[in-house]
Amino acid sequence: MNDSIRAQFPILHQSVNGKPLIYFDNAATSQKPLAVINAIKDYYEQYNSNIHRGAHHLAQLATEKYENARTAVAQHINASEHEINFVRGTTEAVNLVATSYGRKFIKAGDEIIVSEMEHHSNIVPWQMLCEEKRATLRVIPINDAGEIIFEEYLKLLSEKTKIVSIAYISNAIGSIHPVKEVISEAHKVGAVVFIDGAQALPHKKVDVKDLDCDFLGFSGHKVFAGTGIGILYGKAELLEAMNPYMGGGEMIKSVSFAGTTYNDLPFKFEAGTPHIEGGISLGAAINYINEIGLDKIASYEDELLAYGTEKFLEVEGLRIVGTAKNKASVISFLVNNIHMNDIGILLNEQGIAIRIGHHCCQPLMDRLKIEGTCRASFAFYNTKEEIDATVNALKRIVKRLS
Amino acid sequence: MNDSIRAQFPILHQSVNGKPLIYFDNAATSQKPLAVINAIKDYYEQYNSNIHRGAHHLAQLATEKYENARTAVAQHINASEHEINFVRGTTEAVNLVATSYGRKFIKAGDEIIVSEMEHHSNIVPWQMLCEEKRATLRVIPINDAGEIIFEEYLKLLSEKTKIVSIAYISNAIGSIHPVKEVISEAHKVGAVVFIDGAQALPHKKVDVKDLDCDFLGFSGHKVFAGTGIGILYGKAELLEAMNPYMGGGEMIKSVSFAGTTYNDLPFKFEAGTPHIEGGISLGAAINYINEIGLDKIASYEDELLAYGTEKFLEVEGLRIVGTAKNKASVISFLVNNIHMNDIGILLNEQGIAIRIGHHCCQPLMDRLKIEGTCRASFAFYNTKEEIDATVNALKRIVKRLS
Amino acid sequence: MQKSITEIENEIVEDFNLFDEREDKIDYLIDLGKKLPHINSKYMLDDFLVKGCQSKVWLHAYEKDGKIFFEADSDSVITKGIIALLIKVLSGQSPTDIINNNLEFINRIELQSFLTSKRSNGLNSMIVKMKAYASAFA
Amino acid sequence: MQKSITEIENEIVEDFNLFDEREDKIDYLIDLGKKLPHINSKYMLDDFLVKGCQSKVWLHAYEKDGKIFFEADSDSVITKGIIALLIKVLSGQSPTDIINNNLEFINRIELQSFLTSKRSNGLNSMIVKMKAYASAFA
Ligand SMILES: Cc1ncc(COP(=O)(O)O)c(C=O)c1O
Ligand SMILES: Cc1ncc(COP(=O)(O)O)c(C=O)c1O
Repeated sequence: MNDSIRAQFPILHQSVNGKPLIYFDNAATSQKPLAVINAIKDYYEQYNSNIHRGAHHLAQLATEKYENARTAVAQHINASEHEINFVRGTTEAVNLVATSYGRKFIKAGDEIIVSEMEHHSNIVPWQMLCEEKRATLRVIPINDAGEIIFEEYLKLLSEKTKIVSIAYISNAIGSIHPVKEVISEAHKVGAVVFIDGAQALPHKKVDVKDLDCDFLGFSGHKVFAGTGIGILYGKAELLEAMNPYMGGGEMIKSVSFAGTTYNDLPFKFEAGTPHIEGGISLGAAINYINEIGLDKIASYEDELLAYGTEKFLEVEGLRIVGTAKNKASVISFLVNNIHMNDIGILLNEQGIAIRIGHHCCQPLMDRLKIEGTCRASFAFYNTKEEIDATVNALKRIVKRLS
Repeated sequence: MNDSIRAQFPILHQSVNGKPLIYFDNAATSQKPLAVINAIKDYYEQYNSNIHRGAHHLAQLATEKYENARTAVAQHINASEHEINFVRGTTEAVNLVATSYGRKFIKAGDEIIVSEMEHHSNIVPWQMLCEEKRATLRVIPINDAGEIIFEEYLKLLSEKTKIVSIAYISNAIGSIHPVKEVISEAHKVGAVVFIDGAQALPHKKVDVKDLDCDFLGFSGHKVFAGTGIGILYGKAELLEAMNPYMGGGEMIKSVSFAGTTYNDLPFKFEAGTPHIEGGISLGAAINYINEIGLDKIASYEDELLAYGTEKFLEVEGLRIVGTAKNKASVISFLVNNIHMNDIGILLNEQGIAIRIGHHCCQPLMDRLKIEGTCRASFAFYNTKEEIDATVNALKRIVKRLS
Repeated sequence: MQKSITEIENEIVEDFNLFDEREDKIDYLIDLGKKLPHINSKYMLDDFLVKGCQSKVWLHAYEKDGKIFFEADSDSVITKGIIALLIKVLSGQSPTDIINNNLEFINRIELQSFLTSKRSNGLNSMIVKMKAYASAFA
Repeated sequence: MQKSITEIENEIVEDFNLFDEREDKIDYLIDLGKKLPHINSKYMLDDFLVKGCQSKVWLHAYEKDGKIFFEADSDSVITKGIIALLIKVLSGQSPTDIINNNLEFINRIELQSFLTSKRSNGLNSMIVKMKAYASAFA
């Protein structure tokens, strides 16, 4: 990747504490290309309007652009438009399914399976559902490298299993799970599978037909779009069978005090005025990454990961947490005897933004018997030079603090 | 109001179908001043980052600005910061209360009261709750002017009443309800009151302490901020007593498979990565209208309403739907024998944006025995000249079609 | 002899092209609407309503000598103008011709640009309904 | 005689002002952290942990002749540096002085700007805890 790509990201060209910003916090949120920022600006400066029932020019334009974004997302993940529901983000996608599918179909004694390394957003909604329905949450254990133990997963599966919910890629340590196999095994016992795609969509092609997942959730803000928008994909027949989630405008066909009828997909799950700008920004982001090409992005990020792994290990006392064979461009690490806090602060002094803590994966940290990690996560606009600068900074920090 | 205010709204300066745009669809969504558009742009170009748990400069900045926005909203409605929950909009605010308060506290046989002229978003969530809990939805009737009949409301109140939910201002016909009296009567029977402030916040000062409402919901996009953001205010003790809404990151204190503990207010109800940009844009919008002054805005809009009412009535065969004594700057109307559709299309041909239809108030339309109305809704950036142009266009349409 | 659908479509496009101004085009549509005779009141029943239109559209069809004839009405005059165009093109044609035609004139005269809400203006619903009648008689 | 809180605060501010560069200031903080003696291991128990800090902070206080003395430790050296500053200022002072002091030096040296997360760095929690100890002994 090259300067012309970095030129598309205005935020990258600044100094922090007198040093050029190095943004390695991409797993938390991604930065936005001009194509996205301008799409937002254009929306508000040119055609902002409420949509769908509008009877005027601006409403028409806004509806068209918003629905075009839905089409772009549908094509991107190989789904149909009415299977694409705009939500706030991955968290809402999980909650929507846990509520609208779970509260209708889960009964006492049923089992839901997640892995030990899920994000809290893919744990807590299922805990809440299990508590309400007196169902049981089962947990796929992981090995020390940070991979799910597939044989253990197979043992958990039974006719009691109703839902399996698992991330495609771990945000904390980058492990890429064999979701296709997870899905096909779950289907053998009749369970539906929710794939948490929050970390996958920014890095690789996700084809819902090929995976045959029943649900997929992801967040716009992690995939170079604005905040407050995300996608829940669901197979049409499942979405149709589900209860509505929220009630309100847009999701109804007709309302009377005698009785209300709900709208068709995808409006059934989109109550109230949508985040129109967010939808449009997501469309712009999807188009942007497709212009670059996800294959190109993925292979460049693999290169960064390989290079970064080698370089980071040069730092004395540094160990990488999460060494899955199949891994995304995330390096979680700890340095002997040095608190992650100190590393975070001292890297920030050098303009380097990483994240420290449990990364919303406390159960994973408990399993690994650590309190958290320092996490450097790379996007396609990052460079090897930035990795070099970070490693040099780390070496100086280690020297200074030991 | 004057040109310097219109200069702040880039979208207003364009032609539609060869005519200068007249935007009279403000009740559906408001336009955005440069202060808001630039706040959004600055966010993405300068300090976009995930917030709260961030260990670096950008995360610090983003957190600060987002929380400053919460403070601005709190001060604006005279609440405390931890009583301000960021949500997607009014619709989500109602659903949140119906779910987190309603599912916990409403029992079979309880009663919930709404008015006959509520927006679907303030009806359907309560219908869903009543259905689940076998509670009863009671409806305050209205008179022909479009005012709630207060004596009828008093008759509906009893010790069975648990929730009263009513709009401050009707989006369809502009009636301003006597919410302060509605609230104090509800409190006498021990009910809590949700105020749908969607149409109030853009037009007038709302002081939750003065009203003594228990909950207040409103939408950012109607109050000159971006889409996808809104506010649920709740009295702290109520919010604390409620169940969490969605599960996920941010709303937890700690997660383990043995048990999860929830975070304090306001984070308890803000699961997942928030709509950070939206929060910041709402803060900018609130600051913007406070700079102009809500008193000034309200009195100018009253002027527009009085002028518009007089002028619109000059159109042959035109009748105004909704003639409440206390009314916001909304003119809903119908013209003898001319379909609202035709009026919408032909005004649009003249660059004039109004909304036609039931305005998400089908029960109101049923009560009024009409299918919908043409609705012109004014904001402080509208002018008397725009009203004149619209009335002239209407006169020509009536001539053409009769 | 009855003109073919394509011939009629071409005529409509020519008519529209006579007008340079949007305003004149929409005026033409209004005139068509005003001139379309009212439907027999026995068809102004909910059973004959076309679903999915913002205004009411009543549509009725009958077959004669292998051709399908349409009658329609609406409470919106612009909608009636659109119906008048559709009737011009499709009424009196054979079921197969009706079913197979793509109604390209709609795009050629940019009819959609006069309708404010692409998704709910009902144009599509009307066409679907007319084709359904044709299938029923086919 | 024990210096007053204000005197010590002024000294700290002067020390910090000696450095022009952020880097030197943070170096100074690290040195303070390194030099702060470890707490007696019997206090390194969960009971003595200050809640709300991202790193672990153990804090212990005792009273002698009407003055409060603090001992503390942390697994983060920068946090220890901050604690060292707080101890410098507050340890050996009277309960009332501790409770009433606003610790203005924190803003004067812009300490917050070195901490990456204002809301969870625990600085506030430490101060609250120290004042709570002082109240308990008051
Ligand atoms: C009175 C009223 N209530 C509720 C709503 C719903 O607001 P939103 O669609 O922003 O959730 C609206 C706006 O459409 C409204 O005008
Ligand atoms: C794997 C994973 N799942 C879920 C989430 C939650 O996404 P959001 O906070 O955007 O709702 C995240 C992001 O934090 C994530 O990385």
